[in-house]
Amino acid sequence: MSDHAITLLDAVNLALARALDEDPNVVLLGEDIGTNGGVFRATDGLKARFGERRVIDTPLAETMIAGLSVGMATQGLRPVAEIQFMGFIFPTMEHMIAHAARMRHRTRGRLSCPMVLRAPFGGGIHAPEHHSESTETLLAHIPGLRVVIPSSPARAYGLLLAAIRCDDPVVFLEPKRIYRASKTLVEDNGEALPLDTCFTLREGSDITLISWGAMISETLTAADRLADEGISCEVIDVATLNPIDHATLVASVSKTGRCVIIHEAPHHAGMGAEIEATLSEQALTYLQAPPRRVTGDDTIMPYYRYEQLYLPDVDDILIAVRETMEYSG
Amino acid sequence: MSDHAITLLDAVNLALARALDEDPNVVLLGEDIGTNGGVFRATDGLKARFGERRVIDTPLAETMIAGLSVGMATQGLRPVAEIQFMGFIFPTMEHMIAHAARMRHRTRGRLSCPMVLRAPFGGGIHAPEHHSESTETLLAHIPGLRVVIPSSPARAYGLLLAAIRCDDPVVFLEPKRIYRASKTLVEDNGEALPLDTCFTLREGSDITLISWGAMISETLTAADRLADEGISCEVIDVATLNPIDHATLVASVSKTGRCVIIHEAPHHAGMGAEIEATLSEQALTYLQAPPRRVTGDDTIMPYYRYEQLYLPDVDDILIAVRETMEYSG
Amino acid sequence: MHEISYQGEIRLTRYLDDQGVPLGEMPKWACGDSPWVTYYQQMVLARQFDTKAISLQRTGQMGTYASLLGAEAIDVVCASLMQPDDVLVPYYRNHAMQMIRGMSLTQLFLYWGGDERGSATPEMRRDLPNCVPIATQCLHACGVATALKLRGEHQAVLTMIGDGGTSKGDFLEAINVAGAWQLPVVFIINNNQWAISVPRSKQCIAPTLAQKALGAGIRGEQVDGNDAVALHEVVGQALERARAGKGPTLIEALSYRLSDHTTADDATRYRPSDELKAAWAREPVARLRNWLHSQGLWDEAREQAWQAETRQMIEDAVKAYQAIPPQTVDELYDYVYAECPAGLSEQREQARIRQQRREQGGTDHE
Amino acid sequence: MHEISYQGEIRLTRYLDDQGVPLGEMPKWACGDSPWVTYYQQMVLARQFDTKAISLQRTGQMGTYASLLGAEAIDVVCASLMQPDDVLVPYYRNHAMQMIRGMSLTQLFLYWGGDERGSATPEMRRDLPNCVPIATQCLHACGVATALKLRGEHQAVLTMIGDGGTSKGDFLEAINVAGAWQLPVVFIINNNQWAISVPRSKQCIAPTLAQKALGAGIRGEQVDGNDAVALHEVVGQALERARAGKGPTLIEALSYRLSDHTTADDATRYRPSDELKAAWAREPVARLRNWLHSQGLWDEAREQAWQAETRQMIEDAVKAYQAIPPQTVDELYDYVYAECPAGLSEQREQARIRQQRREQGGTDHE
Ligand SMILES: Cc1ncc(C[n+]2csc(CCOP(=O)(O)OP(=O)(O)O)c2C)c(N)n1
Ligand SMILES: Cc1ncc(C[n+]2csc(CCOP(=O)(O)OP(=O)(O)O)c2C)c(N)n1
Ligand SMILES: [Mg+2]
Ligand SMILES: [Mg+2]
Repeated sequence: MSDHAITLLDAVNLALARALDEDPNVVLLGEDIGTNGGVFRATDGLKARFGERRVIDTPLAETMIAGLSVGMATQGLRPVAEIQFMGFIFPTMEHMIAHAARMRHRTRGRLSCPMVLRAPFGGGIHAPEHHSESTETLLAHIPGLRVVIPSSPARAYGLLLAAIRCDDPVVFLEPKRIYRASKTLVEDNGEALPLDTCFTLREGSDITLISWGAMISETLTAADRLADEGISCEVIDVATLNPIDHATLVASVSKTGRCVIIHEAPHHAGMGAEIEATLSEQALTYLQAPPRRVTGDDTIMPYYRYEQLYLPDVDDILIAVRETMEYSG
Repeated sequence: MSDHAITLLDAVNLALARALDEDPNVVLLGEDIGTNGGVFRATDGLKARFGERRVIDTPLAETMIAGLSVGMATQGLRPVAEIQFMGFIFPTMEHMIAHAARMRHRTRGRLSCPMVLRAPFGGGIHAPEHHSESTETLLAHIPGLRVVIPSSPARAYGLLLAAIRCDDPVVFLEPKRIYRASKTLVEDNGEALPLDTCFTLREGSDITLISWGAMISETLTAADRLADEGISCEVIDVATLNPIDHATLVASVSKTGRCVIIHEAPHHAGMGAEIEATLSEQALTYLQAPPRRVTGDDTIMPYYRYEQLYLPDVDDILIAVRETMEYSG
Repeated sequence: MHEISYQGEIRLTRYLDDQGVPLGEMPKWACGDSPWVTYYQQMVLARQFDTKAISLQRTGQMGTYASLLGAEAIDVVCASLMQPDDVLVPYYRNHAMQMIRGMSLTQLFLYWGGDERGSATPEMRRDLPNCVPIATQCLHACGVATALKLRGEHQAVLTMIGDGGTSKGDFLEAINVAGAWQLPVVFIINNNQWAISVPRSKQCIAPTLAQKALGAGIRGEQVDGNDAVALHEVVGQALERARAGKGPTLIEALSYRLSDHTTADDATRYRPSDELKAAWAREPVARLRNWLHSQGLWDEAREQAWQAETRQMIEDAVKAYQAIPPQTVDELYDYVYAECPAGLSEQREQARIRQQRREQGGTDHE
Repeated sequence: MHEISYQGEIRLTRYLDDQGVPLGEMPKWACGDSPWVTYYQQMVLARQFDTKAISLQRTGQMGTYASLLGAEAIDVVCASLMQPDDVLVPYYRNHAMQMIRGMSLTQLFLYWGGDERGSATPEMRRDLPNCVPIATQCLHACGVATALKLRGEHQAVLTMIGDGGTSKGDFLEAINVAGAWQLPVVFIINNNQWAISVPRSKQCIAPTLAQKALGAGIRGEQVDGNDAVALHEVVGQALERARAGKGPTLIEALSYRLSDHTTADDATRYRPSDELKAAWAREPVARLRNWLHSQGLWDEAREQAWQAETRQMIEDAVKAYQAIPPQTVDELYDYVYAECPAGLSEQREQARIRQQRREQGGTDHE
């Protein structure tokens, strides 16, 4: 029972341990997750504690990891698979899209696929090429999958428990830039968080800032700075990209009349577009200014020496908010 | 030199033949594209005419098809690979995203990847499961790839030639529901169409209908019916989903003040969202009604007996347009 | 300086020649009528089902269908040797296996009639539904086998794949992990010599497909897939090894696709007709019948009776299939997630309205 | 009835024992100083480069780096046997190959310093850039080889992969198509016994990785990857076969990863220290030096001189690397497409403005 201050990474570890402990059907698998505890140490100590039948090092093949998980899940196990970096998630897509997402539907509920595919994602840690991408939209577009992204230790704990207990396949993306960014108190009470609700992190009246994952940090910092300037920001962590809780977002923007959406992934056809589109459909008359997206550009994620040129920062948010506040038809 | 009326499928065949003829670096590869001429006959007769070194039947492995194409393209060939159905495109994604899309960027132009990945897509032909999906958004979100979709024989011919001659990797998606839907005159004049421009198929003043691929048929039919009702529709075929020609779309909607976007792919985080989002950013003050999306629902594409329950139809467009026209604040 | 660090070999098993004449003295276990007569009856049923399915497709009563013509022995022997609590992970050409595993003929028609409910019934137990994306089923089979192994259960998993499918990474990754983890799984390659229009020789230069097992370090062998007796021995031993925790086996069953690839295909475009003719002379049903005849275990009267009986079963199944009312529009939404999310519920509501509108003749009649 | 339908074997080649003492009479082609002295010199250079790269990383002057410690012989022999117009399709641990193929040390530092220009220079000819996604390079190599073959050119393609990578479908699909199409490609497995923390034994139950070639129907063999003489023979023959149109070869080079996986890894978490110690006793650089010494082809004086010379080369390269000005923000946009599309040009414009803002200290100073 841990209730000391822990990092997001610790919280992932804690939730995995809790899940392994409470349900014998939970099995972890992935590359280097055993003795090594994962390249980020998300599974540190779990093999020692739960044994190599519950915490399984696989051969090096992501298609295989996904395909095995699908097969295991049909037989009532709850596999939690780790993909070492989101940049290596693509070989899993046929299994995630053609099988995991459809097992329940294709068999009209005879079988299901309660698996979790975990992967660290995003830039900012000076990693080699292919280790810093954000492609959450590719998975969020797929009916039958859930896509969940935590942005704090407590939400990592509660959402990961929810994902593992969920009877649907869940892609759980961990913002590695904030894996160790800060420590907060997390009670290991086994309580899951809902998978269908945005988290309103701060209430405000002038503008709604919508984000998820690591960019929540910059968003909150920007909100602080803007408060000093007299701009009251409502900050919402979307957290579940599919299915998404549009109601909370629409209600907030209907109230504030303005919004900026912040994400690291490329702009074009990213998740920000879905949110803006829904706002324009459902809150058009409330919009006092065009909605804005602060996102990565439609270019390749640079090698690490230049990744700051790609990543949105606090200033980008400040500027977008100020311009939105100053907008007049 | 053919200038008789041909189908979209014939036009694909014609463009492939033209490309093989004019450039010895063009090579076709894929499953069953040789003697069999492809399961839809898109490559019919090409092996006989150009030989088995130019029209190559591969072993059955999509990852391999994509990976081979990347390697071939780096050495100056222009591989045109066929994926038999878009439902089987997922194994290509690691190569398309991590390699094809980046070869030029990663090598700062030393190498490039001028390949085309062709695949028939969409529902409506009573095909078995996994043969009717529309996942164009997954590819359109990737910087470095081009995604091109024709909606008529002439555009199939001109856009496919452009795709093959283009120095970037292009995903060319063929709307198989209209492969043989109608015949029109196509002159085999070797003229490519631009890859950066929407096609305005019909000018109008009341509302803009935006679509691509097979749904262009329903959209044009709806526009006809609406004309009878006195509603003047501008109809735009987006054709190039990435990079997209937002300027034409924004200009049109700024003029008409209303829009409906029609696509077969699921609603959530589909390409319709990107277009609506951009319109709300750039044409907000012109919007006289909320933009609308007429799309597939966020469910699994049904098996063929029920696919009509999934596919948007003319009535869906009519209703959306009428409601949009009737909208008042 | 050179030394040999590894040697491996592949064995081929056959008992009956092309006409069903024993190639030598038959082993003791092959004597008597069991299981051969039952095998034969199932194979006839499978072939009749196939004929009917094709005719339903041709007359617009069913969608694209993948014929199993020529694979009757493989399917029937494999499924018959499985125990109820073994798990089948089929590909799209395993109708006879599914039949024997408990799926009714009606369900089979339903699936091929483009209806998800065809994969829904409890008779299918924990068996997986048909797998259409090539080779992916092999990894699912390994996942199922992992589940069994982790739970300490002693069942086997059996999965099948075509010759073409052996070129795809999923299959190769699957046999590798099956070896690494010594999983209780039996992989059957239905080497019917063609992957749609691509001949076996273009998939792989190796003389056998079974030798892919050597690369994965698992047991691999070839068997005459038109010879029910040989199949019985080879598949039976593999299933027993799997159940006994002795690891996986890869079996290449040599057969021939006597039909088009599916009803959407036209094999005359690419396949020499003499090759097809030669293959008919080796086909599994007549071969087994000849052997049974020669042993006095089957005769023309029994043949006639059984043909009539199966015909009736199939007619009944077709009627039952045709009587099944269509799915409601709700069923398109209710199984996407364990619980229907808010946004999808709204879409379902709209879909219901749309469906009513369509039934009433569309928007113009509003 | 059983018959053997296939037999295959794998051969292991070694000439020098762990200490560099010939295991028997050396073949004629091994006599003399060429190419052995050059090989040795390159191996020393590679090791010095490696040491410097790690120290640059440790002092924050370079990013995560994958050490080649222990793979010097494999890299140096392979690259040296390639002709300029052969094509190299490297993975992420082939710095010495790239060096010999023409990349300057400065460029290598640039790449590992997180700068795309490290893959940009004309000295790299048509060689592919480093491949990070495991095993994908094997398919690219087959694509390159297909291009050569279609054009009737007689070069070879060489690609390398780790032991772990042999479990991934891309590798297995690649060796299969290389066989089916008889491509002029040589696959080298750098079997350094570990894939990060996963030991070779957990990847595959087969006793050799070379036998994966048997599954694909291509030639496969093992070679002592710490023995430059054995490598010279085996790799040289494979390259010649490829150039002569005699098809692909898979070579498993047995080595040991003497370093952590990368500078981001800590192998003491998972690897027994005695295993590492034992591996040092077999390492390739000392082994070749001992053999050269024993033949009088190398001595302490030459050693000292060469060590000093390489140290200087590397210091110069580091200085040149550090003097390279950063990329402009434009370079993030200019190579995504052959021509920058309209939307991206706008983003580039905004990025320029942002960059100016940042250089001026951010938004608060506006
Ligand atoms: C991943 C994937 N690619 C392509 C297809 C289309 N396709 C269906 S069956 C088939 C040929 C399969 O041949 P083989 O593996 O020999 O099995 P057979 O049908 O002959 O039993 C192809 C290419 C598919 N279903 N899945
Ligand atoms: C597709 C993919 N999955 C995972 C990784 C992360 N990763 C990088 S190196 C490595 C281990 C590779 O081991 P091996 O193939 O033996 O090569 P070695 O590094 O030992 O030379 C892993 C898992 C990756 N780069 N690509
Ligand atoms: Mg076949
Ligand atoms: Mg290794």
